[in-house]
Amino acid sequence: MGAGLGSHLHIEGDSLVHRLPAHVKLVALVSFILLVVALPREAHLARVAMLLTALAVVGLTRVRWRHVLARLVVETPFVVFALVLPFVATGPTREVGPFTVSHDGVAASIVLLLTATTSCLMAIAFATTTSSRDLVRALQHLHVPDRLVQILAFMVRYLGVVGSQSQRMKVARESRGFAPRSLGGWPVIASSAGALFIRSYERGERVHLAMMSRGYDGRMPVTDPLEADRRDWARGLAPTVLALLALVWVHAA
Amino acid sequence: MHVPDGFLDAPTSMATAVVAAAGVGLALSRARRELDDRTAPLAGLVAVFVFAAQLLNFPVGAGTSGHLLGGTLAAVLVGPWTATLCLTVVLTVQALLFADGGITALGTNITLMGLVGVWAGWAVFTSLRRLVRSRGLAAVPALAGVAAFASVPVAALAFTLLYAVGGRAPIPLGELVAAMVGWHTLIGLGEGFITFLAVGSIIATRPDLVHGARSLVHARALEIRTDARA
Amino acid sequence: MTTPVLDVRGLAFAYPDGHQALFGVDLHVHRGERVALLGPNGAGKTTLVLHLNGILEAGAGSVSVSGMPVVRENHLEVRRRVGIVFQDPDDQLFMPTVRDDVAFGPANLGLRGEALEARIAKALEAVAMGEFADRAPHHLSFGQRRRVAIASVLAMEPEILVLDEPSSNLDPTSRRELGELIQSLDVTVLMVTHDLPFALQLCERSVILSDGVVAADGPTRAILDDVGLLRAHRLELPWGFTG
Amino acid sequence: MTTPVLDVRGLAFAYPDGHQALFGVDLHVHRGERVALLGPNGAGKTTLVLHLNGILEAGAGSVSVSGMPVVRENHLEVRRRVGIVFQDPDDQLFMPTVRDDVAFGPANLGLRGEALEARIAKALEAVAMGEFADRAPHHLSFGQRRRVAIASVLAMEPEILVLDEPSSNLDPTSRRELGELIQSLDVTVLMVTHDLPFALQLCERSVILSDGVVAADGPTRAILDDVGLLRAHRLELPWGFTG
Repeated sequence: MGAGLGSHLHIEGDSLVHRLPAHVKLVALVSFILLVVALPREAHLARVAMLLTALAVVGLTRVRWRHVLARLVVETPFVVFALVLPFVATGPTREVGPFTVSHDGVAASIVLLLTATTSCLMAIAFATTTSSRDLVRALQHLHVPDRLVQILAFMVRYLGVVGSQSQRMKVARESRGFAPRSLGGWPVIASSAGALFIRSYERGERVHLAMMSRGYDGRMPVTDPLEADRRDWARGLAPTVLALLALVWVHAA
Repeated sequence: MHVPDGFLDAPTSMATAVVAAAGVGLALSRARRELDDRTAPLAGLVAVFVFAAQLLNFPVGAGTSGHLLGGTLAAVLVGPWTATLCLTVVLTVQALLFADGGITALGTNITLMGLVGVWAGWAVFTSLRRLVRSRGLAAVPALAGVAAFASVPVAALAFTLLYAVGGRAPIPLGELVAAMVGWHTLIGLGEGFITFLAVGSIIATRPDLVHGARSLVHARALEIRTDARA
Repeated sequence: MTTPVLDVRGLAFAYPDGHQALFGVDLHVHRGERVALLGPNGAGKTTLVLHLNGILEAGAGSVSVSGMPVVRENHLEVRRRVGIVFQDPDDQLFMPTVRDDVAFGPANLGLRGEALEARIAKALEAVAMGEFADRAPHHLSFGQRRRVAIASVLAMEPEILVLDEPSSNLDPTSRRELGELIQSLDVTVLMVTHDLPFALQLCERSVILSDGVVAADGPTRAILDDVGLLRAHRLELPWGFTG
Repeated sequence: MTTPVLDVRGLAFAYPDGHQALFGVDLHVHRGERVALLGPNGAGKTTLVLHLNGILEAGAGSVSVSGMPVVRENHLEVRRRVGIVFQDPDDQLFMPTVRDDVAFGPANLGLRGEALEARIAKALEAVAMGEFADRAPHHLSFGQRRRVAIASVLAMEPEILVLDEPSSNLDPTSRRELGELIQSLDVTVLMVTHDLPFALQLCERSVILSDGVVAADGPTRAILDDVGLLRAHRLELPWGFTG
């Protein structure tokens, strides 16, 4: 049967980006995007430069572009919003061909498209090169509250298990002639959701029993801490430095 | 409703991040009371459930379909604090592993869905329960449904307010409110109905798993048998 | 010769991730037969089963049910004719009561009112679970849930009943009772299993699926006696079995 | 007589919902024994197992492990001494890699560094899964996952290994290999099962738990030969078994 949810997010590889320690990547990702978001509104050129930086990082991962494009689909609703924005925003207007568009709307639209795409690309570069195990270790390393890290670890671990359960339930429904085409299907969907909740909850209880049986006391043991040297940090933070330079340059200009 | 990076300006993103951090911090200490030391595995699996439930598409008509947001559903099932944690983790995973929702917008998304969505639904649910004064289980699914319905336009309203404060382009606010709240009232109908049915189906089988319906269970004296056949 | 109930020809299939599970499967099941589909884990048994009612679409080759090709236009009718009972009854039972679960299939076929009630009663009767109609499936024992899962498929009055690992996880008495139940049903059966004694007890004919192709097809007794054949496909009779 | 590894006396227990599952259980297991705990579904087997390491607290009676009473203050030590392998490996393997899962128990006991690595290597070696250390559990077959689950418990070097339905859902070859694995381990074993041939093959002694009390305790062969006893507790040897 299919591999279930979440298993194609991380793609094995041995690129420069793959080899960077996960906490370095996470710090780099967040700091880079913070700086990009902090760029002033008119700094379109700097934004294009940041988009190119993100594209370069994605290129370095050596992940196939087809895969990256498929993942970019999540951005669609906001691309639509960005395309509508020039027509609904207020303020001074100007003529572009047959259309009357808002000056501010066009600017905001460009900002949104460039920023969201840059950030999506960087996040994809992170997600495809970082295993869920390393993500959990990185969050642990960066002192995110332990309980939150644990919840996230369980979620990532059981996404596939519960996902394939949900998938098997769907197959079993369809095998008995169910096709979700109308409002009449709602009670069936809701009953399935209810059954899925009960199964998820009961699994949670069993997992907890199994953990207690092996001496779990509410804290996750750290057995394999992450390590990074200066070179890792230098490589990882290169895009962040570029973003910082862009920000300084824009303000100086 | 997942806000991407660059949608709101930096100060607004920062402010919502602070709000989210405070809310999640509080939830971390309070969730223990709802699930004791089982918090981590159970909340993790409830987070998986919320994620999976968001994948269950239900037909809305005219060829389109909607999906659950799940904030109120989670609050009624596992309690609002745990629900906040679950939504926080779901949104974090979506941002970091699925590039769905921005990373600097994570605070905004947690505030909108994990705090406003969950707590608006929970507040409506508890006040309705007090109003109805029902002690039985029968009313719980309906109250949960109404609460889930109400939570969606409330979250949409909060979204509009944030946009008014930190949006990058001026949009006539009245029209934005009307469009967002109007559209989300429709989505809320679906959310409410599915929540009503889902909570109902869980109460029919395992009422003890519904946090919003905890009822007293009586302890009995143990019996000792000396024979295999009672 | 009559039209086979199940006619699989040259069926090949690869999952979207590129993993090919079936490499040209031929399988014919005639009315009234009980056939065991044997094979080790990962042999493609479940993949094959999901082709029988069009959940998966053949990459090459074809599947027909009583002469009707399994293609999208025929899905509803094919799914009525081929009743699949999945391995884990919890995947199949999701309604608040046993009655609702058994009603689900026939209701999807459009049955209502008395006709529906009659179907439910008959199906629950067949698996001896009539008195449990108003119980929640969740509160039944595992063996009872499996019986209800079978009833939920029988209620569609299928021409062929496909059972995926029906004896798994059952305690010995439930397993025997299930065997008696399957023998009592007046329906063509295809049973996927690695419980070889169970196959021998219930099915006159067995097919070994291995690495996505049919590796053997013949009387169950002859197949189980061929130790070399079994071993070549990671199959073996359990210790102490001399049936 | 030496102190038994496992000493259960007059154990009774009711769940918070009022359902009473155990009604006074007495059970003693000595070092080096392999004991099968038999009984139909719902007999209270799993409830009993959860008392052995203090997951559930006795309502009446007591449990001791090598003389140490199972009470809250001793939980960590008791959980080291009693290693429970649950039925569904997916409940037990919750970490992202096989290595992390096997490390989890010993790490909770405070092991780090080389001592931890050595434990992991030894446990994976014992179940012949050494080469899979860096794999994700969900990429393994069901039989492999069960072996890893056993390794994750062996890594705590328990004094008694408790296996809940170890042969369930395994194909015949995996089942035989698991039997050989259990026989190769140098550890006291309590095996909960309804697979009677498996019990006969691996355990010299069997205990029947039925309706929350011990209904029989003796040599496995003698118990399995007593058809009346088996039948009274919904147990029976499978068709064709003459081991």
